[in-house]
Amino acid sequence: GDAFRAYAKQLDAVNERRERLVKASRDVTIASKKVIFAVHRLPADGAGGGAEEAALGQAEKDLQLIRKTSIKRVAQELQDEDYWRFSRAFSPGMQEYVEATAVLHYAKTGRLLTYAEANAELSEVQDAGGQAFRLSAADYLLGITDLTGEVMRLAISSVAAGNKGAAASMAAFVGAVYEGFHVVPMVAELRRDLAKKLEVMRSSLVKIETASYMVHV
Amino acid sequence: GDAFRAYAKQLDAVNERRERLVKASRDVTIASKKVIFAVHRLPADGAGGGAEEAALGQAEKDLQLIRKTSIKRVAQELQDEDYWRFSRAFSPGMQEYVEATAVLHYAKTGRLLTYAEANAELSEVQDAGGQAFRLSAADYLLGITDLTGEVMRLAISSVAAGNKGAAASMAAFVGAVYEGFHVVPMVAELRRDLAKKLEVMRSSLVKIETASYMVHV
Amino acid sequence: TLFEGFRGELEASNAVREEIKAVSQSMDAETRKMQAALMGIHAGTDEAVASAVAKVREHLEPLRTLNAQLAAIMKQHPGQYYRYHDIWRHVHTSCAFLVAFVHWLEHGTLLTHAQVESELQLRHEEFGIDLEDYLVGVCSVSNEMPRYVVNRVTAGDYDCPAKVASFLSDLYAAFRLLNLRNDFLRKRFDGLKYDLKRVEEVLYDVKI
Amino acid sequence: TLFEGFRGELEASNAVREEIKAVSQSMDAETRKMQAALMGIHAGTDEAVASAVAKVREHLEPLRTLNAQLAAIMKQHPGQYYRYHDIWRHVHTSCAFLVAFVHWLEHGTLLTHAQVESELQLRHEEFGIDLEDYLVGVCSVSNEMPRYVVNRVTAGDYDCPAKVASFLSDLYAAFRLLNLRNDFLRKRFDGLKYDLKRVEEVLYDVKI
Amino acid sequence: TLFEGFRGELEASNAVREEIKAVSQSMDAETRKMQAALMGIHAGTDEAVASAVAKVREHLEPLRTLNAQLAAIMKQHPGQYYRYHDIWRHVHTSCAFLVAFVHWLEHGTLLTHAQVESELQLRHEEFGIDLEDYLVGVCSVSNEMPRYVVNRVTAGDYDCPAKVASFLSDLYAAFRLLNLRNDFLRKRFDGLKYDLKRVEEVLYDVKI
Amino acid sequence: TLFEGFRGELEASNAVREEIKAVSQSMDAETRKMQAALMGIHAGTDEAVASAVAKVREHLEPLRTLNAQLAAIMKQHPGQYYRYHDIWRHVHTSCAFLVAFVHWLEHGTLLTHAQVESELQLRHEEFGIDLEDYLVGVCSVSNEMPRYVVNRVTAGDYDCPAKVASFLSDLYAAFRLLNLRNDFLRKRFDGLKYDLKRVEEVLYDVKI
Repeated sequence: GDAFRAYAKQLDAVNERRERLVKASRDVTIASKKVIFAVHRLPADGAGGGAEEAALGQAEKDLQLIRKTSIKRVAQELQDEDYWRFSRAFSPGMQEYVEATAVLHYAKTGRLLTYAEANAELSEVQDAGGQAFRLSAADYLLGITDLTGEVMRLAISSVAAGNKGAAASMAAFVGAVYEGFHVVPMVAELRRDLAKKLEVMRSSLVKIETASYMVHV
Repeated sequence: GDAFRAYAKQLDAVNERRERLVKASRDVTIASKKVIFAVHRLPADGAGGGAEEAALGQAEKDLQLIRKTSIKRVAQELQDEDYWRFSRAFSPGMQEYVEATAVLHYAKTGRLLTYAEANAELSEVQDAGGQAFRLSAADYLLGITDLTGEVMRLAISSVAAGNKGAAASMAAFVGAVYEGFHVVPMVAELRRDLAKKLEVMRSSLVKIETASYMVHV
Repeated sequence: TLFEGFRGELEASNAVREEIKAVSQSMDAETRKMQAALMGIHAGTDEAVASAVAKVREHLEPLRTLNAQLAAIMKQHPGQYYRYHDIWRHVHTSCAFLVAFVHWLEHGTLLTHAQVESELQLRHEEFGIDLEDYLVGVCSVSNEMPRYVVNRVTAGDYDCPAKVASFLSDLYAAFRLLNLRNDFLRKRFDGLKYDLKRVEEVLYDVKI
Repeated sequence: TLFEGFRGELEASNAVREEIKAVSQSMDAETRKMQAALMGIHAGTDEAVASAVAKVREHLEPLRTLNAQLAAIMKQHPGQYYRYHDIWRHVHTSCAFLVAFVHWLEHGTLLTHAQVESELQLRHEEFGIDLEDYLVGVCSVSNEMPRYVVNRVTAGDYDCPAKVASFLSDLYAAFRLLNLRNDFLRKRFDGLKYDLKRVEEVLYDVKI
Repeated sequence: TLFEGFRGELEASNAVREEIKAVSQSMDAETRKMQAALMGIHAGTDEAVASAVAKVREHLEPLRTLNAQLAAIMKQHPGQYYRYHDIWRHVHTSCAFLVAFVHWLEHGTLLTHAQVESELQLRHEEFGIDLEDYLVGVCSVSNEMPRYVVNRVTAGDYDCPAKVASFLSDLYAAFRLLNLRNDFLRKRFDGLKYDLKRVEEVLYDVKI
Repeated sequence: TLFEGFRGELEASNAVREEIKAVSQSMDAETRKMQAALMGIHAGTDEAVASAVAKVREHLEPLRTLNAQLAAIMKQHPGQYYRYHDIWRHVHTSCAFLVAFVHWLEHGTLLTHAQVESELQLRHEEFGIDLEDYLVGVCSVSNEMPRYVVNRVTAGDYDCPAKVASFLSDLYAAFRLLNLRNDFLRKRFDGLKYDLKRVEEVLYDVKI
């Protein structure tokens, strides 16, 4: 009886924490999606200019806010072994955040956000034990797979806007990411989702290449 | 255009005939189920008597009526190759009819209605070409598999009514049918349903045997 | 034991089934060879088409012989056509496809159900092709058209799209006369719609 | 053309498959007859059991002959046992079931894998029974036990439940030691647990 | 190429996983032997129960050693218990089941979560048993009870049903205190209800 | 106890499986690297293609070594190729794909089954590639073609579509002659039809 009353408390505490993490993760997802939409609203002609500068700056600030609020809420729930215990609860949000950061990084630099860079940006976020909060390799990689879908959409817009060179360079970028994924060792956390995401990535790649081909023929 | 207008007529004729057969088959099913219920309402003490005689006679008449009306409607739609063409449309009714005839036959004689006896009872029903309407071996056999479920219900009622000997003899009967089915060659028309029906038959058999055992222990 | 009386009847039916299957498998091998030969049309030139048609025609006689064998078997089992129909259904749709497609390539018209049977020297009242099998075969003809048109245009025949578009358009209108309750056939008919659309796109490209 | 070389190879493999299937079907018919005969044990009396066992034993010779035919076919295709194993897997589990059950009825002990093979006059190094097929057959023996025990008690043999419970209990403990990779086998093993429980309940009914 | 920097990290994680799997497989073999030995209790007599318990206890030391090996591996990967938990979850529920059941057979009381860990000489703050795994193991103890009671009664122990019914009844009440959101655990708890019902039926038979 | 005899046998079989799996995983890593390198062809230029082919060829030797390791394991278990075939089936289709694709890029012709084996230095009578695995690998070559053709045209090679269309057309005709029993292979073959159609459409775009 008494022992089970204690077990009940433990189970309830775990479940409530999981619920809070799911909610914080959802907030991360929603805010990250907004950043992604903002990147898509940038002019597709690749001409740059003041408006684009301003929009990029705003997106950067929005990401900073996500880190300081929702991601911080995630981190503050975690300590020691909690990270892996609850990772399924907050992974979806972290993957979406990676996608948003990486798409903005691509829009600004034309390069892939690395795992080290992504973690460096999070270095100020601390967990409940005062440790720096880090992305798992799996969350980073799965976020990057989704990035390629966004780049495909950017490529289609560019072609539609008459920017002939963009599609070719985006095809090269996504091609390199796709190629890179082939040499990533399979780990348990990736096994469930990766094959399907790679299929989607390949179809994004073919779409960009086809768009590029249409401009040439 | 003209050719296709002719095809349309042919397809429509086939579909309408199939619909009529499905309806007639449903009527056979409903009327057959009534006969089966009537057999279950017979007193379970196995003592016989006038009321039982009368009920059996009435059931016999009901079956005769099914043959003269609904089954005749089925037969009159068919000629030559139509039998196999539409067999899926009217098989359910014929299987239920076999079940009803066989359960009545069992109630009266304690024996299995044979395929020859079942066809003999139908000898007066003629198809559209004036040929005697026959049951397919598959419909007969599948009807008999369902019979064993009915005998199981009779056995449970008998035991409940204190008739100790009945369950043992019914177990022997169903056991013989079950054994018999093992040596029936597999034909295409049986392949789809038989394995599942045999599973059900085995479980009916085990139920009768368990009822018989309960009386003994 | 019980049911002993049946054994003979059921085993005989199994034997018939095996006999039919053996002939059907030969027919299947034959129609696969014919389909492989027919693929030659997609090289697109007039010569390639003529040569492919000729090759298919060479196999027609063996196919007739095999059909006659099936008919002979079924003659011994009157009224049981539909008992065993599932075994040869697939090869009969292939037969209808091949005969109808070759005829279209030669004459640009659609063979009727009766004409397909007579091309295969089948007498309908003895052993024919089921109407739905014929119709499925016709849908297969349609499915081959978008590829054919693309390859003909590539080879320089710019009149082909208009001819095929008109043919498929008539076919589509004809199919719409049918009340299709058979799900499989209806699905194939949906494909026909798509084929017509694709051919019309090619026609549009060519006109521009 | 391309592939000409191995059309023959593929067709040869299909032919082997058909040849094996034909023998397997005969074996299937034979084992179904044996299973039907075996059903006689559920009449429950000593005479019924003895008579059923005798009938099953009569069919053993034909079953050996068919197994020898399979062995002869596979001898011509060395190293391909597991390529075609799926075809005869089902009949081999039936063989193991029948031989092991009859032996248990006669002697009350479990035939080992090697004994099942030698009872069927199979030489393991030439053409044997796969170990997992044997184990599935043993599970089928267990599945028959609850029914057997119920019917024996009905016929007045009150010692049977204890004997069977002890046998199944040993069998259950033995199975628990195995690291079963095969999901199907693991599922069958779960059934064994239920059989044992059911037999123990009959034993309990009889004692109370 | 991209992601080259990752390879080391991911390959290291795979290596840890393999290392843990190897120990888990040894633990699995050990617990299967213990479960097989434990089945001896169903012979029902006091001697059989005592002997089975003794046999299980013999394997306890190797099980502790293996658990200590797992703990040592995980000590090198602090905070990653739940990253690899899925690998040893199954054996940990078996451990909980075995230790708790043996204790119940000896003392008639339920080991707490902490007691199970200390029986296995695990320090919770270093490497413990997950609470849910413990609870699933307790459900397995309950699942074994109906069979145990039936066999004890058969062997003449008519006091057993009352004792077990009271134990399961308390256990059932205790589980009801938990808010089970874990579907697997809830399902196992549903089984507990059924076990209690069956034991009460036996108790009723014995009283009559 | 019962079964003592073949616990060893079952465990030995599990051990063989693990041993094969370990080599297969290394092969999988190797082929994934090769596939990544091969992706380089889609940059479309002659240099890119030549460089990708060269990179793939570098990995060929390790792949041969791993295949030789598999062969050595299976040599110790004669006649069990198809017992464990499911483990390496996937990597063998990748091997066939890589070797056949690279050869096609270099010479424009299809490697035969025997040539694929000799390129991998496998002796068929000892440890070869299953015919169906080879055919699946060939289908994968076809699946890569639409993308390749699009990228070559983008890079300015307008002759590529005709060359590839002719290659795939021959391949398609060759496949149609096969009596494919394997459902998976038949499905892959359906994909080939789509690839051909897509390449023909690129050819058509280029011509128009």
